[in-house]
Amino acid sequence: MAGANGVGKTSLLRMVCGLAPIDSGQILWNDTPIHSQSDVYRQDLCYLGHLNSLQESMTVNENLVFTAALAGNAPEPTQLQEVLAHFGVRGRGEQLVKHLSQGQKRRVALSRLALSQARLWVLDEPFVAMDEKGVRMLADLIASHLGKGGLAVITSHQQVDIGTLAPQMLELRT
Amino acid sequence: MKKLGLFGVMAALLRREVSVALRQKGEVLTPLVFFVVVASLFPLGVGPESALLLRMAPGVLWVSALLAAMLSLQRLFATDHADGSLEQMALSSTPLGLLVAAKALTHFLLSGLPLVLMAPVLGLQFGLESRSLGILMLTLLLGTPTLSLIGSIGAALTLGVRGAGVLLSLLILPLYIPVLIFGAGAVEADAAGLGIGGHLSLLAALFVLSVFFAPLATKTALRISLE
Amino acid sequence: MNTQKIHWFKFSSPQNFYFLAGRMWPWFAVLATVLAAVALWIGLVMAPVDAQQGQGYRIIFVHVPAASLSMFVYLVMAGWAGFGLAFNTRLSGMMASALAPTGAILAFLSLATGSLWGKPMWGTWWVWDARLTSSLILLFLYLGFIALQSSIDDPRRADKASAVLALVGAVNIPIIYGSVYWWNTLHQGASVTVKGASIAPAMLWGMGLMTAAFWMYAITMTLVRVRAIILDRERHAEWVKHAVE
Amino acid sequence: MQWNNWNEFLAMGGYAQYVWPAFGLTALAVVIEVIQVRAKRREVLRSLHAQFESEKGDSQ
Repeated sequence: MAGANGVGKTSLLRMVCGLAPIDSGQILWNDTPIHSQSDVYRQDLCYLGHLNSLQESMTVNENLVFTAALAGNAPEPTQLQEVLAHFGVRGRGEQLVKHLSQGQKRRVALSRLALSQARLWVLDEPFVAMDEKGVRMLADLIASHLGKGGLAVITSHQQVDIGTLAPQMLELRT
Repeated sequence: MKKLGLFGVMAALLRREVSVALRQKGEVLTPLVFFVVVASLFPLGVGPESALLLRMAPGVLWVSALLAAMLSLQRLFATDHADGSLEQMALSSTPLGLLVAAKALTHFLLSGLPLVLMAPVLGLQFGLESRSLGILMLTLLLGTPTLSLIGSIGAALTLGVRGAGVLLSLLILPLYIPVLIFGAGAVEADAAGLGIGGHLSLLAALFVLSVFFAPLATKTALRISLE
Repeated sequence: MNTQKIHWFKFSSPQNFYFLAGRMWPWFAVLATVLAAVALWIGLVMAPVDAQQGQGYRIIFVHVPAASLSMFVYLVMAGWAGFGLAFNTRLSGMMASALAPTGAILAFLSLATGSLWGKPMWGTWWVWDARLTSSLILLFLYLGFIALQSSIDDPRRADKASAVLALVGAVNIPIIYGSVYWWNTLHQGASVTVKGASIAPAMLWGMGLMTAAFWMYAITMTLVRVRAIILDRERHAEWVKHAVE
Repeated sequence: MQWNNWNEFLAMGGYAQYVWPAFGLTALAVVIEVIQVRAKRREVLRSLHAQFESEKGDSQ
């Protein structure tokens, strides 16, 4: 999903998640409106917004364990290590989030995707603040999620990187 | 990957809140210090006459505890709102009402319980006897969870709002009145030689009511703030 | 049945209600004026003197209507608020916020006149009597509602948040009142009850008509205020342009 | 009719200083609320006219 800043990409994503109210129309998941099956829908959903959703005075591992717990999962320590290593923040598990750089925080936030078992990923500007290596890695992760039959709704104002990945492009204009 | 039940999720939230609070000790200590300071101001304001202080003690200690517990309410959801964790909780497959109840429980554990433990020390300053001290602790123990539950509604309503702190107190202090009346009343009634069974069961009834209704209202208010 | 339904939903749109309220409020204003004039005549001139309280009792002709209506307006407000939350209708929130200032003024009047009545009867301006105390708390609840409403910029969000508050308040009012009455009896409060062994019919008439006048007044104020709110909120709708010009 | 003359009516059996403020305060509250409501309507109308003027300017 592409479009200039302020065109309403984030609002649309929040509607897709069921956070923002819809004035008209409806959003279906498995042919049922999401508002009538919100518990089921939320099990299938993993949302990553502009904010990293990381509690600053907790360690990276504690944060990952907590967000996984919200989805009802309890990841093993070895799993956490693997995921962090994959996202280029190897060995940072016991560090407090507030001691990480912005780029590292974003990577930790994105590493939640690898722990999630949700079918639908809703990602708001995931490529922002990532270097070239990070972008490629994230693109690979999304591609493999799609390959496994998953679904991803992604916004980006950088058309280039998303174009190679997306089977469907949607451009929002005012 | 292992799966967690509802209680597993709530326990994870509880563990998170407690570990954060223990790392930021100010969050637990500030309300406690506030409690001590406010309660100590009263004798300075009304004079050291011990009979008067003794009569005022239950009310003064209850009001101070109530204000102290309110002090930390504003932060109940504010940090999670700012860093986006609140959105994740709202999108969790665990019912938001349960998560909110767990949040209120942590507020009680971190703000209410320390006040309960501190109250007898302050009660001694006012010359309360050990029996009254015990009843004061008991009523605070029964009442502060209700304060946390009702307070969470106010915290959710004022999330991200201008002047949230003052507004929060304006919204929830009137709702605290019944708890205050029965809580402070029990100590007074016992000192006057009357039974306190009625007070305690009414406090318990208020707690049960707020356990059922407050998370529902808080949950609705949070979803509104997140829109 | 079906036609009735359509009829009601037609008026629940802000646009239709704006015109409906515009046609209705003058009638309520006239009714309020006439009723108030008659009630004042009966209450101040016709009604006999009270045996215990002398002529001072005449304060209750404004106190009782203000007190009862301030309470009732809160419940109506909570009703609109709950309706708005449940069915997501825009008009409900506007009605709730139009009712709040009138309710707050009535609660204040109930306090002030109660205190003016209390001075000659009890000898002090303020007694922690159950009725006065609960009027005070009701005023706090109104002020909280208005404060919350005005501190949220987005009107839709403000409506919803204050609706939750109004509902929580409405659930709590019986508990608060109950506890205040209980507290008052425990402390043997100075509450003076009007032991009306035989209330003169003129007294009842005066009070009843004045209550009716207050009702009409509150309805008038709410209708006029909601019209202003509707125009303000719907300022980008096409019909507003035609309505104003 | 309970009163013989105006002075008696105004004295309210010695309760004048309580009865008349109670009624006067009520009347005052009504007047203030009416003024406030009308001011609100006028303010909304003024801001609407300002908005329409600026919209006219935009479309030209």
